[in-house]
Amino acid sequence: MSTGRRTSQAMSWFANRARWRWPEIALWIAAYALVILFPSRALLFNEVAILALFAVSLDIVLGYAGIVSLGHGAFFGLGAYAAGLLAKAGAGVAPLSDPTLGLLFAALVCGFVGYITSFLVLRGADLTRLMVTLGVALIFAELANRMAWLTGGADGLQGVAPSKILGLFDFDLYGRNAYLYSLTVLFLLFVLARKIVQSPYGLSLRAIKGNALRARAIGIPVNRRLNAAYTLGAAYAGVAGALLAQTTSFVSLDVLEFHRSADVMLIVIFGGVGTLYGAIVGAAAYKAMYDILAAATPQYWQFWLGLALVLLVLFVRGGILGLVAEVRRRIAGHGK
Amino acid sequence: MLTILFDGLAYGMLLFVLAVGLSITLGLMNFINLAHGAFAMAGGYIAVVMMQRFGLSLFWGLPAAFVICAIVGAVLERTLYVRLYDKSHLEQVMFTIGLVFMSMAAVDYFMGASPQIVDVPKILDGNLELGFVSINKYRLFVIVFCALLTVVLQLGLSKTRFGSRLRAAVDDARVARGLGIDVTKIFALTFAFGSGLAGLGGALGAAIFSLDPQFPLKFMIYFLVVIAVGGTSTITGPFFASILLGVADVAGKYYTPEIGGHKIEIGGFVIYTIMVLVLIFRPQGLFGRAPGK
Amino acid sequence: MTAVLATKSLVRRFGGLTATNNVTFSLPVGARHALIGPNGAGKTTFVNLLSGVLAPTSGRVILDGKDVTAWPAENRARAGLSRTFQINQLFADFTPLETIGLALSEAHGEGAEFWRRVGTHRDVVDEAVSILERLDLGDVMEDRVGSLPYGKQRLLEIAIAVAPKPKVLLLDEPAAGVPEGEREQILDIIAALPEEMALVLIEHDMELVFRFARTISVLVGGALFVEGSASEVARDPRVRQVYLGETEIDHHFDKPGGAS
Amino acid sequence: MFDRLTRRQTIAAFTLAATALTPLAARAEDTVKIGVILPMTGPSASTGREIEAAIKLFQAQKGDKAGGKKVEVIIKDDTGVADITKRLAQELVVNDHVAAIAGFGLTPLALAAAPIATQAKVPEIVMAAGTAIITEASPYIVRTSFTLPQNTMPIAQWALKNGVKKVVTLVSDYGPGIDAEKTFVETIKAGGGQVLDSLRAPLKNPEFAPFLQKAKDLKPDALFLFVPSGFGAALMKQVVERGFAADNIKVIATGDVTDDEQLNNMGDSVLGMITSHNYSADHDSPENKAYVAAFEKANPNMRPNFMSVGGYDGMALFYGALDKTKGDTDGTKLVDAMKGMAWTSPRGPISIDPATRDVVQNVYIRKVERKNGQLYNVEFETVPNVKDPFKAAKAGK
Repeated sequence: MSTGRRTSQAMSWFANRARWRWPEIALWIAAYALVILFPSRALLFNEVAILALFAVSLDIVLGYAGIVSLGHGAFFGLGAYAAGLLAKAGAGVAPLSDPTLGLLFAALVCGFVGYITSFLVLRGADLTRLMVTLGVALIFAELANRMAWLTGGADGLQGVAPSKILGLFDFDLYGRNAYLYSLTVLFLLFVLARKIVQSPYGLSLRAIKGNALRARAIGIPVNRRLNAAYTLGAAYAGVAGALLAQTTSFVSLDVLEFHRSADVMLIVIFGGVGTLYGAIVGAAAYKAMYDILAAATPQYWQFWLGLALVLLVLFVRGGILGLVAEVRRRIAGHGK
Repeated sequence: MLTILFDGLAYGMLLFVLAVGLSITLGLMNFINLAHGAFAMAGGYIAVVMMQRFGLSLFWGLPAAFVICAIVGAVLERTLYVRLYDKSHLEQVMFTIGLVFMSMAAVDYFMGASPQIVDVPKILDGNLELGFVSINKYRLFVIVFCALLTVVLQLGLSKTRFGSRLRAAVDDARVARGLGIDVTKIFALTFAFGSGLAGLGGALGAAIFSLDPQFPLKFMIYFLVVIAVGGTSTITGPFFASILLGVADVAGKYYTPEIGGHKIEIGGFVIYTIMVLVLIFRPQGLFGRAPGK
Repeated sequence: MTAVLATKSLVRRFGGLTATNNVTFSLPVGARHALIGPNGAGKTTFVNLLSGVLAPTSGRVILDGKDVTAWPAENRARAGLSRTFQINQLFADFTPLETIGLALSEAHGEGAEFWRRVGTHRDVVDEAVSILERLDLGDVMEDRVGSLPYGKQRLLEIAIAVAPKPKVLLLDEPAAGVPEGEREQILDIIAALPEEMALVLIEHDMELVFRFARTISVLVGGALFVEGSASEVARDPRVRQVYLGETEIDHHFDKPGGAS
Repeated sequence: MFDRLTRRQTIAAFTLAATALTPLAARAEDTVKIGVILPMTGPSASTGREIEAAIKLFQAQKGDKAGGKKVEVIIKDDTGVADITKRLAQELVVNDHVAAIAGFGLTPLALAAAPIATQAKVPEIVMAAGTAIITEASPYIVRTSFTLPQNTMPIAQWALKNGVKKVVTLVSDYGPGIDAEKTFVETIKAGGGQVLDSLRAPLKNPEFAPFLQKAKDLKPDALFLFVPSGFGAALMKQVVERGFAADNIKVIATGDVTDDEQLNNMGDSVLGMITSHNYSADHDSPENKAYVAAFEKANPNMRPNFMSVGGYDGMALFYGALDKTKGDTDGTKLVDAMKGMAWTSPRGPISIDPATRDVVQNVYIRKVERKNGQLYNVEFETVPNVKDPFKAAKAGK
């Protein structure tokens, strides 16, 4: 084979890898269709969309940069407060209170704080990172509690009333516009994340996670790349938090609580690490499971959730997406 | 001042007994067992049941908590945990969190959601007045008991054959295997023992804190802090880390420095700040060894 | 001759053990140098000190006239120092194409570009493909690295180090573990590397050493024991002393000048 | 096969799926729903269980008809999270078409739901949360539980009357705790007393020892305590351990600390402790005797506490309002009907202040005593018809 032909072949191989596949397209169409199919559950879907964005943000940090974070909720909470405070400060002032500006503001604040803290986090191995992220998040939570004059403390931040989205769409009681808004933000940021993980930069992140020794040996500035990934993840988490603040027009201390960080980590592992879609599928499955279980047994739903986690680890590799891949392999095997 | 030190010491000692099993198993098998707190909770509830249903004092509850938790630990290790050693840390986290959820719901189902109290045995009730300081008898008991336990543990590790094998296995499991040490067996025994200690700690602690189904989650963070600060290669590391954190936590809540006339309540920050600082300057923990070649 | 890589009194201790003992060493442009020594002589430690995987206890490393002692591995790599590892260090989930593409984009300073897809620069892909073909990896360029046969993985280990066109290439036992039939291929590939690239080969296999090296350093107990041209070293009685009893080596010492 | 379907077929399939899966919008005209959002799991789960039991008891006793309509109760777990609470409230309103939302174990959760009540014009009946400001968050909020200032002021006044000059306060560091602290401190200062220090312990803190030690070291005449329902046992355990009695320090609290549900677990060491509160299971009235007997019969191993009466009276309020509107579920009419309503609850006579929509009730000073082998808060003084002092002070300005 001539080199020229092989180059073309290689280029189309790269192009093919990045192509949108039909299950992806179907997933997004289905996500938008949900609001028509089940209009009454729009509020739940809104929560799923926000959680999915939060999970995507952690997947960037955990699945691509390989940084085990048990304190990612810090950025979610920070974003929620940033957007909440901006909406409060700019209440009524048209451009200031626009939700999209709130998202941008949250992303900037969280990206900045994420960048600063990334230097602390990148020291040490898995357990150390786990604990530093956790410690930073707990300190944030305590700060928010102490700074009651700003955050409203334990009573929560009242009077967060973002104006119409882009001056056009109001947040209705049914949560339909809220869902469409969150979903659109999720979609746009997802497309961006998808693009980033398929870029040379994204490839270098995968390389660092795969083998940091080799990555350094070919000249990849490992820490700088990881700083950037952590910053990006923090900004994404901030946007997710901002969406929550805006669509519920309320921020309370529990946005910074430990369980947010733990839940989102479970969701990412649950869905499948380092796939981006795993984060989305995981968030949807987790919420759906919770919704069904909590309705069936409001007191003991945790038991069944725990059982699901245990079984998934015991019998499946790579979370839900791993399960899907396994099933597809089996089916393909039978077909032959 | 002395009382604060005393309280912190009791608190730290308790943390140590609760966390030491987790520290050893983590160092030995590189296995993250977040469900460790569930064993502590089980120990506490065993003491509660023995007291409420059978009228037995805490002196019976302590050994019972240890033995039952150790047995349960051994069974779970052989049947469930053993299948996870080759899985990633993330999967271990997910699995053990799953166990925590299940244990919490199960305790809620059998024992109810409201906090349970373990009564202190009569002779340990009340305070010892030493003139200049008054000391709570039960906390004194906790300190003495845990100190003895630590000495026994340390002796067991340094003087017995099992101890030297365990140390070798923690040092480098691969080399130890090469030397013909049955690491799997050592791990199973250590796991059972560590679970037993957690149960014991849970029963001891139940008489100071109250006990409810949230226990494993509430204390999980404390355990992890102890291990992160103390390192996983020794038992003295977690020991001093526990004492440090216990005293710092208590003192941080007692003292509220004033800055510019405003009281700054530092209680909620102290141990996390200590942990983050320690880890920034010594990522392997205050007492852990630097990862060398 | 200017030195492209040099060390000055390099020392590295692990606890009480001195793994590298006061090594002063210099490598000219285009060198074909072999680093030999008995097991435990500190060869790999020395390579790790050169490449920045380990930091020295004292002494200096000079790369292309710059003091790089305090530089991390990645900076040295970007300054033109490349290496292979004794045990393959590859990205198991990548394809060879991605692996080399990544090494090239990093070498071109495009590694941080996040706004475009991988594989859109035709010249880079073309370069990657030709490197892969040169190392006989063209047919497997779209396979998963982790599932390649060992020989192919070994070739990729060399390809990834060669791709950025380094000034200095450290080859840590490149043929280790490769079946007899495939060793020749590796040797040929090394022989065909550009003349201006300075090569350091760390090897046990004396046949390989004498076929390849023009100059040789012998490391014993972490210290530089003997240094010189291949034939000088081969004739040096002290070297024979160190290697006494290793018949295979004796055999080569009797027939010096095996280097091509 | 998918691409072989015609477009019309596809649309038909979707529509079918949509109709099949949309929750039945069966708005049977003769059914009225009330959505109750409670902490059923987590640290405040006992609150949720008490209220749930009380609601079930209420329906078992009074039937499920009010204002000529069938009343259906839907219970949801808030998981202690504000945004979940808000979503549940929103879903109850838009999907289940509830006539009222109720429950709310924690202040931030009650506040999170407030905008929904306002926007949808649906009454929000607060059955548990006790921060004073809650009722101001929406004109549709009506409270049947209590407010912290309401329960705290009488104990502060009692302390002043009983020779307490110097006090230290120790409260949980969140809304209700700070309310209690503020009220107690202000009342003591107004009465000429001295506040040596005000300590706040983190809500989720298992270790009270340092705070208690500090309180002890300050040597006050009395230590005032507040922790929410469910945390009292742990606190009292450590209080007893510190030995305040030996230093002649009176330990006083709101009744949240000596919560009826946990009181028996606390042991004899709390005997004689003085608290003030709106409800005791020992309250001496025929209504309460019947209530306690029926509650304990329906829920063995449980004793009704102040949370349960909040739930019980919440239901009474809803039934009463429905009767008044003759089954009209218009939110504004319901709230108007609730304003000024007065009835005799197991806790004694209570009413809804028409101006603030907050509960007006007797607050009792009680002492822990042993009765029939069990520990009870025995009432020995009554402060009648206490309004929330916080809002009363505002109105007075």
